[in-house]
Amino acid sequence: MHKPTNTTHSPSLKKRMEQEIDVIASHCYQCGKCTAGCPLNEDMDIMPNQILRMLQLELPGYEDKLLSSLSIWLCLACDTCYSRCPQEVKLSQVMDFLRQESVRQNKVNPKAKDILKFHQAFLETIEKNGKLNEVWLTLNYKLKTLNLLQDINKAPSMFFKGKLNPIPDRVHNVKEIEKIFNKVRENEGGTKCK
Amino acid sequence: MPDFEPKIVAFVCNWCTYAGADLAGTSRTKYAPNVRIVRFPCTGRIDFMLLMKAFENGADGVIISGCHPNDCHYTSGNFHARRRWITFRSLLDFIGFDIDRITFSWVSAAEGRKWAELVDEVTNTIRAKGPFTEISTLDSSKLKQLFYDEITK
Amino acid sequence: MQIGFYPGCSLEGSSKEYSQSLLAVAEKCGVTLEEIKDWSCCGASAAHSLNHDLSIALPARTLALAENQGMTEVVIPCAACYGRMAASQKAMLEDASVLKKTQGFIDMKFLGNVQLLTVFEFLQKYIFPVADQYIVNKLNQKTACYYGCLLARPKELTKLERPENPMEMEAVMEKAGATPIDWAFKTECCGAGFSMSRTDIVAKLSGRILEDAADRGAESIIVACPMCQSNLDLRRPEIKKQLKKDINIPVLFITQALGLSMGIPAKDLGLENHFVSTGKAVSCIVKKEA
Amino acid sequence: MARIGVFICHCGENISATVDVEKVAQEAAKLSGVAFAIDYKYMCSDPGQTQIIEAIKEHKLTGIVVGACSPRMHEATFRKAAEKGGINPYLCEMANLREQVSWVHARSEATTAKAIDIVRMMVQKVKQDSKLFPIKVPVIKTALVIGGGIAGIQAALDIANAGHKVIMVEKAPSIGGHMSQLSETFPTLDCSQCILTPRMVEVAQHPNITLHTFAEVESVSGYVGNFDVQVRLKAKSVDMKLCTGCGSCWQKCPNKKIPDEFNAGLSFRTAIYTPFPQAVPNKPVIDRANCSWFQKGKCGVCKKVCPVGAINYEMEDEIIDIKVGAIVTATGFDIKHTDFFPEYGYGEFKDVIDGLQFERLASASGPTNGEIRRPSDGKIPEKIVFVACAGSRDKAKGIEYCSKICCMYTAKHAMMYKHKNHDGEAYVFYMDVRSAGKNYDEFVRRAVEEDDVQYIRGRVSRIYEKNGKLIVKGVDTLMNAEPIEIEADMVVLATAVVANQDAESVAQKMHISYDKHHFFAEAHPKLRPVETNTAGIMLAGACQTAKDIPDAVSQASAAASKVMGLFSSDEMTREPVVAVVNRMMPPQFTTCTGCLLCMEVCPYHAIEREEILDRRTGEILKVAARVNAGLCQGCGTCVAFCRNKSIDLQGYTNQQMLSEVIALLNKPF
Repeated sequence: MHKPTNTTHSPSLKKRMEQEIDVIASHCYQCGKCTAGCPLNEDMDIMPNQILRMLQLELPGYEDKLLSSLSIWLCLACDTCYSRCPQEVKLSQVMDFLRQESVRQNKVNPKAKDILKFHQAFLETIEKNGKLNEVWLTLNYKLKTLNLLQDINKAPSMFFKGKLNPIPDRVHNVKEIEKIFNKVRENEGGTKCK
Repeated sequence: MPDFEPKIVAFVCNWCTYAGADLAGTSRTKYAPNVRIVRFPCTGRIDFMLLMKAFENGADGVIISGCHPNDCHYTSGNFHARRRWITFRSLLDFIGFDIDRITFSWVSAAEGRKWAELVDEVTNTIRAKGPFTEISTLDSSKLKQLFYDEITK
Repeated sequence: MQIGFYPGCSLEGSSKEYSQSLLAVAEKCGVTLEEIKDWSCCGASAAHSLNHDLSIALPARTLALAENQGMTEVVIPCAACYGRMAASQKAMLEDASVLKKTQGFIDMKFLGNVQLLTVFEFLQKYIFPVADQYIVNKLNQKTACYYGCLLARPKELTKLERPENPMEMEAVMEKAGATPIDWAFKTECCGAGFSMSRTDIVAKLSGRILEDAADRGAESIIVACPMCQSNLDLRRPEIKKQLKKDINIPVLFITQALGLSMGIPAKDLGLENHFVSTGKAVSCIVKKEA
Repeated sequence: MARIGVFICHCGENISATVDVEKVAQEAAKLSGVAFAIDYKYMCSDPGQTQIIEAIKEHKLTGIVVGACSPRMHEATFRKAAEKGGINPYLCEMANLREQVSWVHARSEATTAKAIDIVRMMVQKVKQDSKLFPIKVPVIKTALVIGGGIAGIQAALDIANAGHKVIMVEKAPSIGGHMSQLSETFPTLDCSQCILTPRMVEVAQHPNITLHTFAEVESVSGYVGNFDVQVRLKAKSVDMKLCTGCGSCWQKCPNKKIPDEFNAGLSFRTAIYTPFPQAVPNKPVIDRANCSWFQKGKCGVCKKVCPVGAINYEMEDEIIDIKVGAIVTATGFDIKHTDFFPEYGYGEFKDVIDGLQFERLASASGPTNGEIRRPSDGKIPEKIVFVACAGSRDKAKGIEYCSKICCMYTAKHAMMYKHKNHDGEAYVFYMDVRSAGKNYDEFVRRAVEEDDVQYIRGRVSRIYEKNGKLIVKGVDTLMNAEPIEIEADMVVLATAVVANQDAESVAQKMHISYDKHHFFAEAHPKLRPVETNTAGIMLAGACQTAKDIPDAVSQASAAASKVMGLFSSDEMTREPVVAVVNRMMPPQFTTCTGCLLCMEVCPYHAIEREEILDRRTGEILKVAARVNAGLCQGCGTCVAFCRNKSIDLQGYTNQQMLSEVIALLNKPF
């Protein structure tokens, strides 16, 4: 049984979100249309509308529940919710924000580790090559997740169909890309987008 | 000067602020006696040259007050007044007039207390500013200079 | 005339037949596409999931390059790349602080004067006017035009007329002599970025899509997004497990279908690179009666 | 030379306790133009007033200033006294020495000084006062009612029964409006037509009511009590006098495939038609846009078969001029149609219908004779999903407001369906159930408890069709946001209530204001809910905002009573505080330059453009503004805007306001 507290540690998760992205939690009136249309609603542990509800109420413990939820990682940013939301709440931006927050506070849900690792592998590959090379990505990802055998059956055929080219095609001056990554990292935390 | 008592003229509308001032009376709310109320049907009626006339004749401060937005007895008069004030204020500001001597406010027929507070507040500000002499002592050469400086800066 | 071209990573790898066929069609119609020199990855879903700034900076670099190379229009066939590029451009144009910050990251000026074209816009603007003289075949089959998410949403980026029930792809297919079917999963999500990390989800979502297309008698599915293509094509085994039945409808890129109608040989369109044989789709084709 | 009398009131102790009233009187006496000044305990008392009257006579006063309470208190009293004394009542001014002096300040020099200033100010003003006379406007005791829905009908009958003439204008071929389309009405479930049609007949037969159907208001000019209205009588192509309504024409008409508006497009009608069996008048009109005779120039069947030769293809629109004293606007509403909802099927699924269509399906006089059947294949649906708030409370779709009636009629729909199909299933997706009103919530509870309609709290995201079923993807936000998919046979969208398509143009013709959704604006949201800010034009029914029948009817009666009030005397008296444009002989000597800025800012459309013509040649000498005293409410906005002071406000002239200010300040405080 939750009791609303007026002692909200400042600035609260909601406040931080509303500063960083173009979403006001109170705009949501909990009609549930987002959840109804979400292609992944069956797999989510916290439903999209409930995520906004928790942001609205901010009862003790909600922040942890949100940041360690699986839902925020399952969201595919397909924007079905936003495109039908009567109150025009940009839910996919909320998800992005929560994902980044959950990494920052490292509260990533264990079930979401693979997803996170994939994203990380992806970015690392880009940082190295400037472009994505699927072979590298796959290897990198498999090393991270250690499920080496997944899709092994596909590799040969893919190769012969010319869908895989093991020789990475790189951006000429990869240094540029690295620089971008570094600069962004230095700037970390100061993200704003409206 | 310690014993300076400012003269303040209030241009108010009949339906909101004048009634609000009456309410201050019926509820015996005390406020500074420095203010003199001129009653208009609506702030939309107020010709802002009258403000200048007031200063020219020795007023130290002026209050304009009418109905809150969307409460105007004549639906839109107070909006016209506000717009005219915004333009007029920038003109005054441009010619170097101390626009803090003019207070634009909204006092409804239910806000007797607000009226009293408004009057006291304005009286104190103006008392602090001291008497207004710019216009009565203004000569045209000084006015020309004012414009010249403004344009050439 | 010359138009800028941003293939994106997938079109150099798993979906190279997409760019292959696009270029083939363009060439046929005498339209030259000039690849942006030294372009880099758009960051895809990984970037916007993990780092907002990065998700704007990465596309920004390529956009700036395009500007420097004097391009005024860039066609981005990959739906995902288009989405990221357009989002980044929008963010920078709408908020000066974002622009300033991003320019700092990429160390280049960004003016925002390059117009980004979806594959539909490109076809409508440059191919449609001349297409009829080159179309020699009638695809002569029921096709399910599949848009997925990124071609349809968010509406302010994709510029479709009816995001809930788009018709742009159907228009192309009708030109190519196919009969687009009316179906329910046009704009449902296929599982997109989970193709490796959560194959189970991909199988479920893509499964529903295939099933509906099959139930309504589609003989081919037309897509314009590498992720949709690989999920619907590559993940058939998983989908089969999920649905407990085998569906062997081929999944073609819109440009491949168009290419076929223009009589471009199957191999020049990379049609044999698919897992599900495209033979069935090709076999329906008949000469167009003059 | 002015001879002003000044009368200072003690108001018992109320004023004299803090203001030195004797001093005020003495100071007043010194003012130039003041012939007489006195202070007295109770000026408002009989002896007080008598003093004033005597003084005016004795000292031949030309004006008086009463220093007492607020003019809002006793201005009327003292103006009467002045009149009794033999001077124009508008030559009496009040100095507010109580509410704005004695009650708000302590006894002091400054307080008395303020009192003196105010008296001096009012003395200056009264010197500038001129005789004013209340404006008398004759009232034409005929009312125009626009719209023949239930609101219009109610208003018309009320006014007519009060013994006044009423002219009703209805754009459709029959009166009855949306109510005539309804099956049963909440919360009593009595048949709509059973209670409506008698009223319709009453309107048609009432000696005081003239009914123009198939007609529209063309223009409105004039002002309260004296409106000039042009009405366009659209050509019916049928001579109403000859026609007996036998119906042989529409039975024979070959154009049979025209979507029937009355049945909300669920059936077809002919080109010559009466909208529905109980139509009033029950005589057909020709819908020329769909008639082969008018489109292709051949056919003419109706003319051949008409036994009385009433068909007249040559008939033309006719414009009639009418004069009325008041107008009741009851132009009603419309609903959003299903094609407004892409995610719900883009109006492409036959079995996704709107509320009005369901009413027709459920109505005994409807296309299915009251059996609820799917439009697509005529099957009786086993599962119906009702979607509330379809379009309402939806910022993204541009409609933020609540449509108010949907919660109730959705409950009604679900109930009626269950009554007709006991083992059918009815689901209602809702966000909130808003059922405030007499016996309303009980009604909704009945739907849930007795007819076990399933209420599910959550919005529907998408509806698509699969193997003849409509898949409704919803959610139950009360059940841990559990996603729900229902395979329905039919879906009813409670689509948003919106203003009529032509609402904006109607409002502009009438010079009444409207909100951004084109609903007409009332003069005051609480205290003048049935009047518009154009005097003499009232509102009734859903043209103001979404309303159910009882609300529409009560507003109609309220509007009617406003009209009767207006008609209760032969002429209206209005305060003479109105704007005037200065004029002298010859007329072109007015200083008005005809910039007409005043016309733009006047909130009452009281200022007109006037062309001053040369008497002989008739050429335009000058364009000037003219104030319509009937419409002017005396706000004075025009005066402040006038660039060269050509327009002025009686009672608050520029001259007066200026002298007030100067008088205030030219003595030290």
